[in-house]
Amino acid sequence: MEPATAASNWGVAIILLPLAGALLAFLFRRAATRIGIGAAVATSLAAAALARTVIRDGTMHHAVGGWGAPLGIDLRADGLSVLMLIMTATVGLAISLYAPAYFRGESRKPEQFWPLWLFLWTGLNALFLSADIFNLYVTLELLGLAAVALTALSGRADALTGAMRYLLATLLGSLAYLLGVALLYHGFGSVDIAVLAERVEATPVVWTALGLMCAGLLLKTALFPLHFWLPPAHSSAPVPVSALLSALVVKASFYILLRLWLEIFAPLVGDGVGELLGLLGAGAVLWGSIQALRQTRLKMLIAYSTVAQLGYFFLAFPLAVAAGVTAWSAAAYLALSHALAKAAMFLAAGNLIRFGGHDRIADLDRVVQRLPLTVGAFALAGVSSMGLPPSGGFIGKWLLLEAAIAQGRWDLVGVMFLGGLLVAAYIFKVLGYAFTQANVLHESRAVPASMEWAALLLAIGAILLGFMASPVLALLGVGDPFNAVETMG
Amino acid sequence: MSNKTAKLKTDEDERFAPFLRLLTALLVSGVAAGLAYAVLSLPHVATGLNDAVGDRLALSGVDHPVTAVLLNFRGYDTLLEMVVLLLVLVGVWSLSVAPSEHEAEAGAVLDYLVRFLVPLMILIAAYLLWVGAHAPGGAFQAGAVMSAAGVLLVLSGRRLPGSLAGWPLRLTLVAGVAVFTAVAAGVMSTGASLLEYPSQWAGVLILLIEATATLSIGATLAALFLGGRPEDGP
Amino acid sequence: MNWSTWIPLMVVTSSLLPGLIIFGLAEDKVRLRTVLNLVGALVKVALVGLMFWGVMHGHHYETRLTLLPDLDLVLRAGPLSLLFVALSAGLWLVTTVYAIGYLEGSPHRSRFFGFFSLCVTATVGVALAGNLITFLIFYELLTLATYPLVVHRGTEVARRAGKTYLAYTIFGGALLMLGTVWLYTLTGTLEFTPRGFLAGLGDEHRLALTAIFVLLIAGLGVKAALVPFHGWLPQAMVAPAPVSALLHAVAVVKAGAFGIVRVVYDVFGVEFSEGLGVTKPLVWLAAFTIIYGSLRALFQDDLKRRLAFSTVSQVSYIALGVAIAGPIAAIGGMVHLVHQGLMKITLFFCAGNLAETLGIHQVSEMSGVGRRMPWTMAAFTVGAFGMIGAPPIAGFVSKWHLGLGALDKGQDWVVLVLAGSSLLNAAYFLPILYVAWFREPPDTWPEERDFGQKETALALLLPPLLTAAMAVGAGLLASLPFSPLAWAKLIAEREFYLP
Amino acid sequence: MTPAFLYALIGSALFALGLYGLIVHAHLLRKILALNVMGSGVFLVLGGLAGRTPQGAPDPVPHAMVITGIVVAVAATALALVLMLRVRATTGRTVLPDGRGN
Repeated sequence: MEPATAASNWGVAIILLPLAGALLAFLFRRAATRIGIGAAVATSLAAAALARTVIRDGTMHHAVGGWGAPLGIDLRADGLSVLMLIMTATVGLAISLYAPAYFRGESRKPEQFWPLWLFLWTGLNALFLSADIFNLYVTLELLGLAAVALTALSGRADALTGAMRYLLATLLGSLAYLLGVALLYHGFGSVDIAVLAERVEATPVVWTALGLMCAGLLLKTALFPLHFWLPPAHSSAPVPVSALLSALVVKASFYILLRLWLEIFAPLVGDGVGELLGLLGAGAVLWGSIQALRQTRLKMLIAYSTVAQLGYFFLAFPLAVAAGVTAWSAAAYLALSHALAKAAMFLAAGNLIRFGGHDRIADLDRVVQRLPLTVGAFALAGVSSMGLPPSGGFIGKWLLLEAAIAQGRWDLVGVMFLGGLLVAAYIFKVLGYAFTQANVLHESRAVPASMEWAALLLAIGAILLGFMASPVLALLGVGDPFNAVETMG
Repeated sequence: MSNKTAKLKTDEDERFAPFLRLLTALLVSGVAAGLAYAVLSLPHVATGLNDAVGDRLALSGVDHPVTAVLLNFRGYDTLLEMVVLLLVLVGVWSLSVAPSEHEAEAGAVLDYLVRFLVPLMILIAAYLLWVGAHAPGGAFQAGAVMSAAGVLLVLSGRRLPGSLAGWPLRLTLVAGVAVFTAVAAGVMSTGASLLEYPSQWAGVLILLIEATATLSIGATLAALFLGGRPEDGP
Repeated sequence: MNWSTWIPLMVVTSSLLPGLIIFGLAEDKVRLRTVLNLVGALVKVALVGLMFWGVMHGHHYETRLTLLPDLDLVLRAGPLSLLFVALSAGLWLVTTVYAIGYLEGSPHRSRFFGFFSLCVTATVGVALAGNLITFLIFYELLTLATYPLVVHRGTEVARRAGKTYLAYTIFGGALLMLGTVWLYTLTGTLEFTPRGFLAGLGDEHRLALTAIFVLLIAGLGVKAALVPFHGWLPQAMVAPAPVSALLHAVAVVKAGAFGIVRVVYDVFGVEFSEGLGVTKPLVWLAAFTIIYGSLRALFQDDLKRRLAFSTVSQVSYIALGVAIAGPIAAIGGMVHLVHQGLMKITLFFCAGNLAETLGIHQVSEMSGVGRRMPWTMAAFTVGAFGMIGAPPIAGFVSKWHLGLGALDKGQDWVVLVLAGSSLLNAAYFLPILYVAWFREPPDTWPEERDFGQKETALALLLPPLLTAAMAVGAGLLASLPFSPLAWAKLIAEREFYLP
Repeated sequence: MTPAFLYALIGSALFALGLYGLIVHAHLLRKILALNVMGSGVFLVLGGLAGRTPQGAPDPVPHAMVITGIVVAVAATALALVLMLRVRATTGRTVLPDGRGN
């Protein structure tokens, strides 16, 4: 069949490297941490290499087994895939630097964490590369089950119930998605996205599949009002896991939704569904932010903040009708910025918990002086979340506002405006207490430098994204995932 | 329902109010009706990928179409699915420790039955594995039978000796995915795609993958049945 | 690409870099921190001086970095930028000296000076911004950099003041961003252009443009403390004195006022704004703020609060001068940007000295303080008379041009506002001066610190004396070249009004 | 009505029935069973409709997918059951706190 290109090799490598790492970490338990870090570094390098070749040579196609769709499974890496892979690698690497210190001294935890996390990473990379909706189902399950197992890792009651609720939700979502896959296959004889895109027509089968797949993926993405499982799971998991879940795992199902929408459903369904998704997104922004503001625990606040920030991505759906590229680029940029910022926030929260033994916001007690790097990380990540310049969040918000204003969608403009103010309110609520002396005395533990720096570097990354719009948007253009050509025509 | 009243009831009693049940029933009926409508709107005749599989079956290295799809055309799905199985085992092991041996001593009859059945089941597994190449069967069916043998052993109170419960067990569990991955990646060294078996080697490679997969799947399922990691070492 | 391309960026980084290094310094590295601060400030002043020379000789300084595909981050040194840059660079140097003296021995100085430097970085960025998005970026950065300074003391009062400060400024920033994006969707450019870049837009956009103007001015009005957006300013007084000086005289309120100048002259263009009918309401708003701030100042016993309300009033002179939309008034407004800075920073330095040396915070505690601290109070007196508008101090020059400009544009009533404001200024400053100079001092001061022979530490005394001297100088020597007035005239000629 | 459609309709019904059970029942074991019922429904739809080929021999691709799906479902169920046992061991109850999950 087609000759293997450099891009293909790197594409395969970023799936197999973390997989191999997971197997080795499981096999050689005592070396799990070292193997894990090695696999993380190798995977990140492979992701960078893939990005380089894709930028140079254009979209990567790889026919697994040499068969090609529709008989075989195709892997594909265009600009959007690569952006997601880079996001995963960046956050993944930071978390891999953070985790060793976090789990140090806890018996068995490293040997349990590393294989599961590397399996999760395998699932993420496989997912972002897949062009086959059934294969996407398998990756989704890989991802979901690894995430659940990681959530429950601490074994505490809140973590177990959080994980259980998460598992039920994620399985329900997968089944709904799979039923949609079944209907599409039997309707059009393929599970390859590109083949389906050519064949689908607006039949009842497509509508039903759209409903099932959307519902399933929205549940997994925790879009309001299907977010009920997210705060308990994300807030009770071990800190590196919380960061992974909020930064990466919810993005995966969003990514699938976006792909399906762009390539299969959007031309068929008209504006109504997009409007509905936008409405839910608006609800998420407002409801999530208000809930975040009401929290007294830092991890819960950050988890609800994820619910809110996810809403922004969905504001792109109604806007894409007339301003496709701008709106989708905005969503992708926001997703990327959110991944870095949210991971940084969770890691910072983990440092605060390690330091003070609690995450009560009102008792942060001048922690800015004692953990300046950590509070700095939280603050910088907060800046990006608020959409204040200079940061990735600002660029994303700018693009989204631009799309909304250009179309006169003042309702969405209003939501973004209010949402931004609410984020500022809850971020500065935390920072205000971090600067203020509290009435309580509490013991404090030293926080290892690697934990502080991992958080700070991620946050700085979120800020630097504010200056990288041109290369990132250029990357997003590779392979034209947002149908720019069609929109212009 | 407040916590106070909840405490007086058993877990099984916690149910929806009749009104909500009715509402749910209506909603779910709607889902069923929608699904039925969609299903019935499908064309009555569809070949799907039947012809495509038929055309390439000769190249796949096996004669049975389902096995060809599982191990060759869509072998990548199967690889990931075995990863899922292994991952779940790792997850289960991180959650709990296997309960120690049951006090209930296996009776003589069960013991005899086990001694008789287990070798037979292994034989059946081997047959299923072999027959998969041209008739229904294959690694999963064989693995399931293997695991049933393992479950029988567990039920009769047998456990792996400590010396085998460590890395030998882990190696067995990992072997299926490891061999599959190694073959998938190894064929790329000739410039082929991931999992693109050279056609003359396809049959052998698939058999190799299936054999190790059977072993690993059997071990994994049996280990899952135990519900926790074996107690070994610190 | 030659070196002059990078000078504007270097001006920004000359405080950014020291700031970032200072964050990493241990608390006890006093000398290194001081050196970094002063070197940064001196380098900045030198670079600004260089740009002054260059711009006089027709050189062009511009740094341009790509931000979005069609939008650049632009730093450009034009005459108007230089006016503000010079003010901030000069006053930063003075304030740094003052802050080093003021904070001696107090905790968390690395953090303080780090954010202090960031704050000036943002201000300089605001001044040099060559388009609206660059302006917005530094404007928001300013909000973020000043917050830690406002809550620096870590008390519950400080936390609440910080909350109020943010509630206003974040809201204002959001309005500004909204207006900016909206404008961009209409024009496709945000580049500051002399006499504006909107003239080409047709009549169908009048309503949208009016709304954008309101959004932008409201967003800027928050920092410029235009009524009703002024509420944060008096509350932010909990911050240490150098911060108050910075907030009031140099950075925050001036960034807002400067932004209003930019929007009216370089975005909308003054003729276009007039045609749109948006300048009149702005004149009214500014005039109202002037009177309102003065009235409120009358009733404050807390010295810093009185000064804060005085700022609310005085900064609106700038908006007033801009909104009158005539060349002479514009000169008055722009020159007041500098003059008010010099005078108000003097007053805050003096208030800080009183608090730091004698523990005086209330006007009622000031009786006879002139005898205890004659130099400080002399500087204070200069500042106060300048605010009132007494010649030959700088404030008079501003008011004179504002009045002339208003008459020139036929808005005679504005003169009454100016006169009324001066009377009110007198009404709240003269009693302070009377009490300080002519009342008997009490036996003990609230919290006296001993400085031996001197009335207070030298680092605290020299800055207000210097700025007071500059305020007098700017007034006396207004007709010389390079005076703020001469420069403001140059701006008006070169940029706003074609001869 | 061909057998293929009968299977698919029954599958649809099982999916809906499982969904009902998942929502209505609080006990975790019932929820897990309900998910399995749903899964069986999906597999019936996926596998059953493969029998619509004119030649009579069913389309092998969906069958392979069903096998993959079943293995995944088994794995998920195993994890769910162990998690349920841990929830019971730590909280003393086999329901989720605060209402009833889905």
